[in-house]
Amino acid sequence: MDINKDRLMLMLRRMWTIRHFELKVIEVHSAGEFTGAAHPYIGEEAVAVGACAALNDTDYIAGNHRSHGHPLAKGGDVKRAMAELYGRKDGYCKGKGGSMHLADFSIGILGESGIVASSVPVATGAALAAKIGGKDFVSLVFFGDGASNQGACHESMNLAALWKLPVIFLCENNQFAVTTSYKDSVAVEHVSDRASAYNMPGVLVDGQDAIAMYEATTEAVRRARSGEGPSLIEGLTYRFEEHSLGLGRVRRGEYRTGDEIEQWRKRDPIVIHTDRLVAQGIATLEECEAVRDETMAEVDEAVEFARNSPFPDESELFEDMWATPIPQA
Amino acid sequence: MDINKDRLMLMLRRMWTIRHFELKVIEVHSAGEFTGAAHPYIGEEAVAVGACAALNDTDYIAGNHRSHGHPLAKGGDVKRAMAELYGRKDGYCKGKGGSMHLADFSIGILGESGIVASSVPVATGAALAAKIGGKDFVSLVFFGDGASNQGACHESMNLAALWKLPVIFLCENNQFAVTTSYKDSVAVEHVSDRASAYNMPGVLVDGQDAIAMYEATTEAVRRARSGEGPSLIEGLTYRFEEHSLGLGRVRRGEYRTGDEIEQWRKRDPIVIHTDRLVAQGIATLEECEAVRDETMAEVDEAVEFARNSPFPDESELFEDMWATPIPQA
Amino acid sequence: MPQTIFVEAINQAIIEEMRRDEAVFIMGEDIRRAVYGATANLHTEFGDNRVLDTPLSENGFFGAAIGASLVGMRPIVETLTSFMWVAMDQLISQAAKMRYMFGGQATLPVVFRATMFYGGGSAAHHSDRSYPMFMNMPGLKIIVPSSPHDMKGLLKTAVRDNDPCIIFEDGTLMGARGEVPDNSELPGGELLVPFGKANVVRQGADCTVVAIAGAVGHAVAAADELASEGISVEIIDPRTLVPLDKRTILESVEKTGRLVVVDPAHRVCSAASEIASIVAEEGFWSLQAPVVKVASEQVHIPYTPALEKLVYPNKDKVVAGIRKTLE
Amino acid sequence: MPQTIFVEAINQAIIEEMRRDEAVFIMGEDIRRAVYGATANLHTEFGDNRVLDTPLSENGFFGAAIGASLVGMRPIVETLTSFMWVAMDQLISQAAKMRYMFGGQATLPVVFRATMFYGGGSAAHHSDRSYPMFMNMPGLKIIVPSSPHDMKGLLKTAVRDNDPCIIFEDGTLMGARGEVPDNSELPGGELLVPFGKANVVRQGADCTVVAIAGAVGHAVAAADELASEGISVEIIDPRTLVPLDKRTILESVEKTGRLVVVDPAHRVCSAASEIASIVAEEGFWSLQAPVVKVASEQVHIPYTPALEKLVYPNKDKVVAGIRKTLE
Ligand SMILES: Cc1ncc(C[n+]2csc(CCOP(=O)(O)OP(=O)(O)O)c2C)c(N)n1
Ligand SMILES: Cc1ncc(C[n+]2csc(CCOP(=O)(O)OP(=O)(O)O)c2C)c(N)n1
Ligand SMILES: [Mg+2]
Ligand SMILES: [Mg+2]
Repeated sequence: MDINKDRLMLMLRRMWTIRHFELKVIEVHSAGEFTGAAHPYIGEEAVAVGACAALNDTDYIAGNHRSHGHPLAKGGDVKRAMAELYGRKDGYCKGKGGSMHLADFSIGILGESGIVASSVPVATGAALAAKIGGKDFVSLVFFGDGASNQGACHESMNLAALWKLPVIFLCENNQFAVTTSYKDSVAVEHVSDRASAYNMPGVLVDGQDAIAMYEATTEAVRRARSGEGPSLIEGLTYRFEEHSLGLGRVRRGEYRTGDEIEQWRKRDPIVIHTDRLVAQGIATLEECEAVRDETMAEVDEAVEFARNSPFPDESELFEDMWATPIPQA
Repeated sequence: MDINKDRLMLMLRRMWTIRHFELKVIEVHSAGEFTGAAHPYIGEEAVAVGACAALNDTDYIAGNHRSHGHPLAKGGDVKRAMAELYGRKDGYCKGKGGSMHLADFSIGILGESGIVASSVPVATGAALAAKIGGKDFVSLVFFGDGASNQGACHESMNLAALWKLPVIFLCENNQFAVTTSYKDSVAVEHVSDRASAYNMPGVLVDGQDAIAMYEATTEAVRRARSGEGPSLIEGLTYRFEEHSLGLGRVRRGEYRTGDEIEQWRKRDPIVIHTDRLVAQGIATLEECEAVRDETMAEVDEAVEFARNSPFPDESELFEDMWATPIPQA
Repeated sequence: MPQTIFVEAINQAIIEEMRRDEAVFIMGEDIRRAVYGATANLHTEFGDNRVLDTPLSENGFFGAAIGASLVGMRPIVETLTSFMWVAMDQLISQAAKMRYMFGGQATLPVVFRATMFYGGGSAAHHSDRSYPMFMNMPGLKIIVPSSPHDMKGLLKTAVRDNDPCIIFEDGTLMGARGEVPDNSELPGGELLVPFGKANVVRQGADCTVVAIAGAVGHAVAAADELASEGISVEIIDPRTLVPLDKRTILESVEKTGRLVVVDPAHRVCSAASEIASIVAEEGFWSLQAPVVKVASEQVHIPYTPALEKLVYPNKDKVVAGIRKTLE
Repeated sequence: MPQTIFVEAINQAIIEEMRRDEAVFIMGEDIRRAVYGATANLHTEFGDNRVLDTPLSENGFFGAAIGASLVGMRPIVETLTSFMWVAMDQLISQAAKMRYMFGGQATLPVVFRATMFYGGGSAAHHSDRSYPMFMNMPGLKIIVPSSPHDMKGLLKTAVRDNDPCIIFEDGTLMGARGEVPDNSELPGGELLVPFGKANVVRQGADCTVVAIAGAVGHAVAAADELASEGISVEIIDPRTLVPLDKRTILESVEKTGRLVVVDPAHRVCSAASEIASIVAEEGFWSLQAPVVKVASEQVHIPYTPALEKLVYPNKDKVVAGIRKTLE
């Protein structure tokens, strides 16, 4: 494993950041500090963190409704992300986007999409720009097992393969779309099997293993940068929490057995990563715990920051509609 | 080859009917007897005729813009089809649909769609009705190599495979979408390779050979009726004429070499079928020529019928909008 | 009469129609577990064949519903307005156009139930109120219930109608209570609300307010407020936008001479624009004051409650609109 | 001034903009061989990287254009209005909403050139005039050129505009000739027509006719006919519907007291409905007669010429409309 310690520790840090962020969101959302849907990423941290660790700041990502893990994994600002969930002026989108639409164009986060699979063509387009513009950035898009059944995925994968675009299609297969098992929505055994329909490589990766995700993505990035075209990566993972905050109606037991959930919780990506770092003598348990504590403090600060950030002023309602202003009639 | 003579002769008859129909359409269209786009099926007759020969009248088909061959192959009425192209009252759609929208619901022709791939979900739905309604009809949909890149195909094939619907996806790969080679639009070698992405059988068939098409479709129909689910059949064929009447601007030589066209013209599906019938002593050349002449006469009559059919009355403009009439405000 | 919650009225209508007619079935995402509530208990009663959980492939399964309707079934599809964009191919090119295009051969008794979630921090991707766009396209019947009573009665009528219907279910009403008669109390033994027949929610003399879906409540609140000042407001709920009951609206304006249209959709090319233009064309001589449109601002739906609340029609905007016509 | 054909004006605009700015590229179906004419010679001059033939995957490649525009490119997409249905996901959820949703971070300088083929027997699937539906959705600039001059000038402006633009190119005008100045004759050395500035095609005193795209010609023909009777018609071409130059329309109605709106789109929730409603709301006191909408009948486009010709606005319908306002 030729990954230097800094990167391995950064991966741990980002997984903890996401974990604390989500735990805090569950807490303050249920306390009614803000409303609207929010989709926890807990249990899936290794997927986005491993993948983004293989990217540069100048590379692009786009995501979906399960939207907090992706930007934080790419190095997004915890304060601005939290402030956005609170609908405040200092939020990433000035409060206009909310949980499902975090974005930070300054570091290549092209935004999360509430409409499933809808950001797949967009990310493919960023890769097209790299190709025809002769730039060497790549583009990576996160989508779910459920989303893989949208026509947008088919069209984008075909286009990217035809034109050898530097894009990575990263399917987060957490095995359910709300209450629907991927076995009832994907007609083939694995989403990654579909890569053969576009003759691009498709790999199935343990989504609880950040390093495995990092290595698979690194290879896909290499292909992309060297002009060999797109890749499809399926990170097999599991959502530890419910589909969305505020969907209490869907009781867990009804579509996932408590037993299955427990089995998967045993494969906590943060524990797996930490154990490995310690076992291989790369880091001490103390170092790892320090990361856990620091990131928790960071998230607490972010909540304070968000709470103290003002709501946007009513005068801002019509701002950000147009880049080229229109004459006021 | 255990196909009885009647069926083999019927296949010959239908191929000739389509051939004469299209030749006549080219003639009268260029003479300005009617306007609008029309997409000749010449060269591809064996695909629809072979496929439909494997269906019953109670089975359903749906098609696309290359729209004359499918209904005629399913046994559609030559007179009413021609009258529709002429925009007359006796046309299949009372003149409201025209060339691209022939339909005859009374014999399972659910209609041709001008928007490519748009009838694929519809045909899948007819198969769904068979399944949940406990009926034993099957549904077959024709679409092109170009259309196979539409999301609608992906979504429908996945749905049909998941639910084991009695539908046959029949891709008419005539190797071009207008001027675009399928090699520049389909990222995999053959459209039929994509069947593996839905784990359904996918077969590549010689689309110039009506009997091969018949046999492949017969097997797909068997699977469908016995509840084994959908199949994807790719009929490899070639369009002998231009994409559409009235697209003169697209000069043939620009995207297909005259040589390639000549090579394919040598594989005329009617000649191939006739030669085989004669060689195997199933029919005499005279019998076959009689079929050719009878169908030519039939098409000539159809043109007369169409010419003598009245245009719809202006009072019919708003008819056929609603099945349940709306109160006139 | 018993008080019924809007979402329960939907559920009652579906159950009654599925019991009545074997050809009726329902499909959508996660409906067996009734994620959005309206499909509760259906799977238990009607089973796998008539209650279908679909993959996330709206264009595919909307089209499948359309195709099934062509050959004798009567599908009900559950979705959200915001998920219809990915399925416009099937909604427009097939559902809306097929019958006419085929000279009347196609009959499509398919119902799309599209919930409009707005007003609760759902942001731009999940807050569409898109019925005006569908009104522009011939061939679709557009239904906009404003109460549990109409929701149940219009949905049952839609299931029996032989044309494609889209019912825009106003998310702001999902929890609303209202009187829905027991079938036993009804002459025909069931609740059917006809299409194309507006409901005069309240009679009045000074100003006509045409209000759509969730906006009817704002109109009533505004009318109550103004009543104390002796201003008498007539409130009309079209109930269906296609077909639209023009006559009732024109007759009311003839009486009041004033018109305010309240529409939760974006104001440009809205249902309010259409209704205002109809009156400007066919009821002009009745008008004694400018028509007023009270619709959503022409901006996307912001997530933050600080801004979202500014976007939609509300009681105060309706009051101001009515006053404007009385200046 | 040289006479130029509409489709050549498109071609000129694209070539000039692609020469001016390396970031501009064009994609679409069969554009290298210019199946629809407007992209003639582009491939030869600009090569594979800037002239892309796409597979039949409109949602996919529209989205690719949108994504490319986010990161510095300026794509032009060629399509037909009728092929936009399959791509509504990307047009609505991404192109229209992205900038606002992300608090202004996204900039999308992408142009969709959508030809409206109608009037020539294309039938229901190929005859859409769908701009009113896009007007209802905030975030898209809607351009409706009525002459080769405006087509060229508006397209060049659109390519330089930093927001998503849809240009609805009226197929009935494709072969039309009109004066397009040589760049040498122009002060700035090129032809740029601004957005949001209506063109007063003709001044008049008795009735204001607002006409859209191909309908401008019908308005001019009608005005000519009525001129002989001493009826003086003012014709206004909005040129862009978003942004819409309300002021010019309202000022004209203030002068004439009468309004006819001529719109090739289906009449319900049409641009004509919107403009009529604006005048009924903001110009009411200027109106001396009912507003008249002359739009396409609310029916699908029939193939047969015997019926299709009845659907659209034409000179006679405009004349009748103007007379109605003068009764
Ligand atoms: C086009 C569309 N259809 C439906 C929805 C509603 N919806 C939001 S998330 C979701 C499940 C998505 O499942 P998956 O893609 O596996 O992602 P996950 O939630 O499991 O991370 C659904 C159905 C949507 N947002 N967009
Ligand atoms: C959604 C959509 N996009 C584009 C078109 C325009 N168009 C009509 S036919 C055609 C080519 C179709 O190619 P293919 O599917 O291979 O069928 P073929 O014409 O070769 O039989 C195109 C691009 C259309 N009708 N619908
Ligand atoms: Mg999932
Ligand atoms: Mg083809």
